[in-house]
Amino acid sequence: MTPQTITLAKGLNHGLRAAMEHDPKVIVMGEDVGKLGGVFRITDGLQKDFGEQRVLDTPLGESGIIGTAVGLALRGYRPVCEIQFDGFVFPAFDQIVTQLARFHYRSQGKLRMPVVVRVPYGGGIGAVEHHSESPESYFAHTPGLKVVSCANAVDAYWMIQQAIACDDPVIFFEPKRRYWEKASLDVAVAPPPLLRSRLVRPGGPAAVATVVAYGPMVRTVLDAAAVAEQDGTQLEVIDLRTLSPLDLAPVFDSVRRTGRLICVSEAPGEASLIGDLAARVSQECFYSLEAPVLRVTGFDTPYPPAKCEEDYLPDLDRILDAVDQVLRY
Amino acid sequence: MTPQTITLAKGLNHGLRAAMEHDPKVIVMGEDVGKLGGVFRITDGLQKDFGEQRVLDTPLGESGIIGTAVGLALRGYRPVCEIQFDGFVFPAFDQIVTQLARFHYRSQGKLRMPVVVRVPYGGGIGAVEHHSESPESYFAHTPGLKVVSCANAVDAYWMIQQAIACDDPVIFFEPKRRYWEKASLDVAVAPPPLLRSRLVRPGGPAAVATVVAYGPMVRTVLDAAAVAEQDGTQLEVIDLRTLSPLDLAPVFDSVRRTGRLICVSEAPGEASLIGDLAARVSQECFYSLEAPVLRVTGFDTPYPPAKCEEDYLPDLDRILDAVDQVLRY
Amino acid sequence: MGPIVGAAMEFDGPHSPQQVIAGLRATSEGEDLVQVLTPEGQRVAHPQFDLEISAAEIQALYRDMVLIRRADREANALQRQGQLGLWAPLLGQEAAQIGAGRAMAPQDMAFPSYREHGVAWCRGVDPTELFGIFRGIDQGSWDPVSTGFQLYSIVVGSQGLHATGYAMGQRLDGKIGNGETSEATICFFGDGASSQGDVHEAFVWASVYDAPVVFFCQNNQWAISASLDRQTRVPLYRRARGYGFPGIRVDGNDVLAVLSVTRWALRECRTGNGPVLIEACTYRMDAHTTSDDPTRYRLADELEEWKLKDPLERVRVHLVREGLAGPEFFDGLATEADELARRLREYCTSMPVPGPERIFSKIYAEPPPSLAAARADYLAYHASFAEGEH
Amino acid sequence: MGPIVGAAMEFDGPHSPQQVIAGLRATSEGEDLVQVLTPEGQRVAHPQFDLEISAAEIQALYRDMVLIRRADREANALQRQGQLGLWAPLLGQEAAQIGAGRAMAPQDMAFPSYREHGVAWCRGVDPTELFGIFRGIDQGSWDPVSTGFQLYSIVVGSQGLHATGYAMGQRLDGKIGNGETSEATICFFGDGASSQGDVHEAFVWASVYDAPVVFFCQNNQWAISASLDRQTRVPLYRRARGYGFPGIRVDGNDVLAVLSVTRWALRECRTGNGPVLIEACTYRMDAHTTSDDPTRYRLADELEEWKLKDPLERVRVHLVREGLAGPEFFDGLATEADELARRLREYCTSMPVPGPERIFSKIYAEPPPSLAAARADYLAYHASFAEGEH
Ligand SMILES: Cc1ncc(C[n+]2csc(CCOP(=O)(O)OP(=O)(O)O)c2C)c(N)n1
Ligand SMILES: Cc1ncc(C[n+]2csc(CCOP(=O)(O)OP(=O)(O)O)c2C)c(N)n1
Ligand SMILES: [Mg+2]
Ligand SMILES: [Mg+2]
Repeated sequence: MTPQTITLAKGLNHGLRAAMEHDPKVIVMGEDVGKLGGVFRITDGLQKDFGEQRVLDTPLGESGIIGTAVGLALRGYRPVCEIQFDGFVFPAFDQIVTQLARFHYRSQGKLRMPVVVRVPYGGGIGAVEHHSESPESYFAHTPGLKVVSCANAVDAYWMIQQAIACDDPVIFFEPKRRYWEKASLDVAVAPPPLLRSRLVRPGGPAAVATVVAYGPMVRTVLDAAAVAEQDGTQLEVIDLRTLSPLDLAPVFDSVRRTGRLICVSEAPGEASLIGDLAARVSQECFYSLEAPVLRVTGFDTPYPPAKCEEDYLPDLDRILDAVDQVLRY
Repeated sequence: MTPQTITLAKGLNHGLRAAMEHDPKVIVMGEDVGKLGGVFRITDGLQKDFGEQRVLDTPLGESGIIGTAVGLALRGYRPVCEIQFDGFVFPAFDQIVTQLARFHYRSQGKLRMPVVVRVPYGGGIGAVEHHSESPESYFAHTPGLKVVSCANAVDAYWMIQQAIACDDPVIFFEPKRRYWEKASLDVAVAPPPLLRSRLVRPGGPAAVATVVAYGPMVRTVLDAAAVAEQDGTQLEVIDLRTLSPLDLAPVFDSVRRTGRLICVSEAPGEASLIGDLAARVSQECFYSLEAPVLRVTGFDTPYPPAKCEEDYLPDLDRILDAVDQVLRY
Repeated sequence: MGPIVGAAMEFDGPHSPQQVIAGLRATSEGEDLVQVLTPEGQRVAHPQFDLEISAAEIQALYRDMVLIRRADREANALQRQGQLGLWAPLLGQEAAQIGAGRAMAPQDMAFPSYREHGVAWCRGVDPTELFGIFRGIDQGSWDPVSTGFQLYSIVVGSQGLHATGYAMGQRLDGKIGNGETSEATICFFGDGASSQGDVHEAFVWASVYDAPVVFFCQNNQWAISASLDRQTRVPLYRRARGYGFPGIRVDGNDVLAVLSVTRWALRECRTGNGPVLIEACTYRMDAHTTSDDPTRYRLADELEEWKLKDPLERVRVHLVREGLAGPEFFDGLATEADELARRLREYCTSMPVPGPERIFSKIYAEPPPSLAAARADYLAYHASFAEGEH
Repeated sequence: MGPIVGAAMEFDGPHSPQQVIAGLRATSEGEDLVQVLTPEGQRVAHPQFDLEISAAEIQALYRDMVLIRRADREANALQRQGQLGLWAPLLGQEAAQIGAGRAMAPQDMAFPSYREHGVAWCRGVDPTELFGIFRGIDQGSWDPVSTGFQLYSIVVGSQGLHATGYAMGQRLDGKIGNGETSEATICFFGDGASSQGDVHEAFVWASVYDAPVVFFCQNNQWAISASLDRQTRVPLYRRARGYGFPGIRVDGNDVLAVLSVTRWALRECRTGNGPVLIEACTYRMDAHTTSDDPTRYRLADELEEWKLKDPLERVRVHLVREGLAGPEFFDGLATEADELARRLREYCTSMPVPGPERIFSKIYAEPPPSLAAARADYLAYHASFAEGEH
């Protein structure tokens, strides 16, 4: 097959389709995922092709969605649940944190929870309250879950399939503002494993700083790196991909070479996974760091009204400003 | 009045009583808080003295407790909600994170949410699943909330009153394994403000490392510091008291003197508030740190069965081991 | 299968999903629906909910509905023109909202979801005050205290508990059982919301604490693309009985019936007999929001059917046929509606853009110093662009 | 106030909290309660739930109840002796649990809360297998798949949705409507749990997906210190009707009635007529758990009253009076109970203590390397003590 150029949304859609074709136990469930194909059309056409028994339009209740998915998993199914928007994952928080994350441990391996919870997340789409949240740290702080985020169409296609194939619960964060960004997908090229970070922009020997990001911010960081290069500054960029557990080996490796690290995330920085990451790098690369690890994040404030989001979200300027800062050390 | 020796549990009980006497709008609500006085007897005697209109035994549902408290706050009340155990705060997570934390911002100051959510937390009491959790980081990661934890009877008495007097929502973490530890309370001595960390063991010029802890771990750290002193190692100990926002000035100050920091917390370290703290100190004290910031935390695993909790919980040995490690740099 | 008989059992069928769906369809017009004005504009008697009402009062209700429909259509158009980021249309639900809103006394409190523009209107919240949310400049700009109309609530079902808590407070304050000066609360939510755990807990708390709250469910037949059978097998008003309080079903497109039933329900609450559940059967005639495309999930036929039950048209016909209003009334109203639309359009294009300081504004009643520091840092950084530092 | 009359309203009072509480008390013995064996040991006829049952079968049910009560008392004593960290007594609820457990077919699945020791017994889960949880060495050691009995669920109400999802799976698998080989699910929860949002969502999902699940509510009158009126105004079985499925109330201290009603309910589910709600009225005769002190919140009188309705005694009287069992049966059973108690005591004191590696065990089906590293680090640290490094 020749490579196709597809959007991140279509990458997910094709990935879901492939997973459903591959395994009849895979079912899709959530609000409006059937006829409508989801508010973002990620499940477009799936109910038509796989039927109402495999693509379930559920009642309106997130706890109900996750709680019944747990039951279906106990029955041998592999549910893929859609949470319509990031801000609506909280009614399901109890079922995710105290149940989904715990069954395997509670039963000491006798039960498995191959459940994927898809969460379109992040801001930048001009939405009303509760539609632009970045709740990934809540889940990264929860043992028993795996938490990942794709940043481009190719990863979207593969990672959703890998998440579904995984016998553990995976919280799958989708950068909704990137749904319509395109990439060339060649299905003949094997993907890296799910729980791996990736160096997406090697800086070579000239690299003076490492920048780590995930999900929606990867694009922003790559753009910043391109601008920095024009100014003669080489940055090395790592896409985390897995948010819990973190895969830090590539980060340590890069920081040992560049001596500087900037971590970028939309979410508030306080008690965040980015804070933990910065702490671990500060510890692990103590003698290599030539400057403190800087973080460029959302503020420790509620996500603001849409007309303020440009100011809220880390952007090219704030990232380049942080680059300037670390280089001043 | 002469100082009294009281337990942490009684400190809370007296503090609640004082707050209820002081302001008729203060009401107490939760499961079993009335006749029973709460499973830990923190609200003992309050219903008897203030009546069923001010101490409400609620139906069994944490979302209902917090959601109706929000409504009562809109009506001018100051509800103090008890969550029976840490592990049962999750059904209320949506109401806390998307509602309680947001009303003030949403209304741009037109509405206030003077609600206190009391959460007995942490392990070490030999309990069954869901009764030994340390969920504080979830709340510290949530803008709009204030998160505090008391570590002794005196703070318990004052902090609960300060939290109730505060016009913002406060998540109040109570170290349940310390409920029965005593201290001498002199009500004539004015307390520090609510949102302040405190140097609870100054190390003097000989101090070689700073140790930061909060809630149940403060006692453990103080014990460790006493042992270390016998071995000739002076430690400086800070009780965070406020978990969000963090009050780091005393920490920076101490670390600039000692050059070393160890952070101690029962909770899993991944994406935790302690990670963020370590990152911020690593950044702020970059040139003062003679060793990387080390963290002694619970593991990134579900809280284990009670017979394993001694191995799970940070203890004297693990703290002293970390002291040895930082001193080796 | 008919009802199951058994001394100890409560069940009135039907059982199979097919029957159930048929049952639902049937009951949206069935006998158990309170109606006092037919779709054809005919007044009909009702044993309990008859309503004495003057021509002027009917005119006023009609005026409310015409104006709020016009505001709604204008807002929808403004969204299409890029002036609003989003709009959640109320089209078709005017009678449910105006009837309920006008049943409220000044001292009552309403807890809306995100579509209650008609109730807002009745509470004196100008449509322009709703625009901030949909333009993305605020999250609700009106004063909930002086209007007795809380801010919109977007997390579906969450407001049920707030309303219940507020009503518990009304009772604690001794504000019920004092005749017409008593207070009550009314909570608006949708058919979809009925499935949320929070709505159940609201029913439990309200019944256990005898809270003076009317749960007003606008069953507009859809929750985005989910038809009613995704939420229930049987009509929603029947839920109430399982908690020991009355549930009642009203033709939500009959503004007189809604007014009468809601007045009764609020009065029940005022006298201490709360809570009460009202299911107002209506129809969402437009998309869920301007982002939605209903052609993907429902047939045009359905809309055509509901057009015959339009909430405005039946009142117009009634006013004309009974000679309760003449052309000057209708002409005047048309002018007033045009004027309103013009005012909204103008306002919308002149709305202020918040600056970066808005991000840090009023997060806490007692803001911690760390926040002030973050604010100062960011504003300095921001200003450095203006100064051309970057 | 009597029932409110109105064509469009569903409500059967009573209204004031006083009346409500009186109502609740009254209905726990009222006409609507299915009973086929009185507290005095008399068989009574029932139009729908009569049960043909042999002497041997009654003996077997009695044996189950005697043995599980003995196990329960022994466990309680073991807790007092420090051998268990906690125990949640089932005393008084034997009939509800044995009746329901014995109604299940081998292919059915049970979702318990934390007190279903009697159901566990019926599913072949030995009491010793429950001890791990209460001694703090595991979180449920039995095999949920081979026993058809899921692990205990401590977060109140959470298991309702798991049961519903599992039952949805049974339907998706085509396992209903095939006669006696069909499958069904049964979910146990308490009166307190009925207030949780998750239980409501379970009712919604189960009814919308026609899930073959029996919701079995053991109303033991208390949720720790909260009496039933903290959760509801009216009997809980009435909730079901509001979702369009049958709700039925059974004397939970009458093992025959529970067996009969639960069999019927499971059969309804097997044939595709699920879900069904059963409220079994019973009484928690002991403390909530060994940590609880019920004297703080309830009067001794209440217990005395319920002792007259003891679930075991009525069967014993029946067996004796009707000559269905002789002294050798009762003597044999007493010996068997003693033997069981001895075995439990012995087992308890010989239970293994988990090592530190247990902390890291089986968190993921596919454990990430970081976890293995953390485990290795900690075990090395731990071993260093043994080696006297510290
Ligand atoms: C907790 C939550 N989940 C999902 C959504 C997304 N959402 C917004 S409106 C809606 C449907 C609501 O339906 P209904 O309650 O019938 O109200 P209607 O929109 O018809 O007025 C959904 C699913 C939300 N806002 N909140
Ligand atoms: C979500 C949650 N909240 C609180 C608790 C603490 N708790 C344990 S049992 C219980 C009462 C349960 O009552 P009920 O459902 O009637 O069951 P019973 O104990 O009477 O069998 C409570 C409040 C819990 N386990 N889970
Ligand atoms: Mg609707
Ligand atoms: Mg109970």
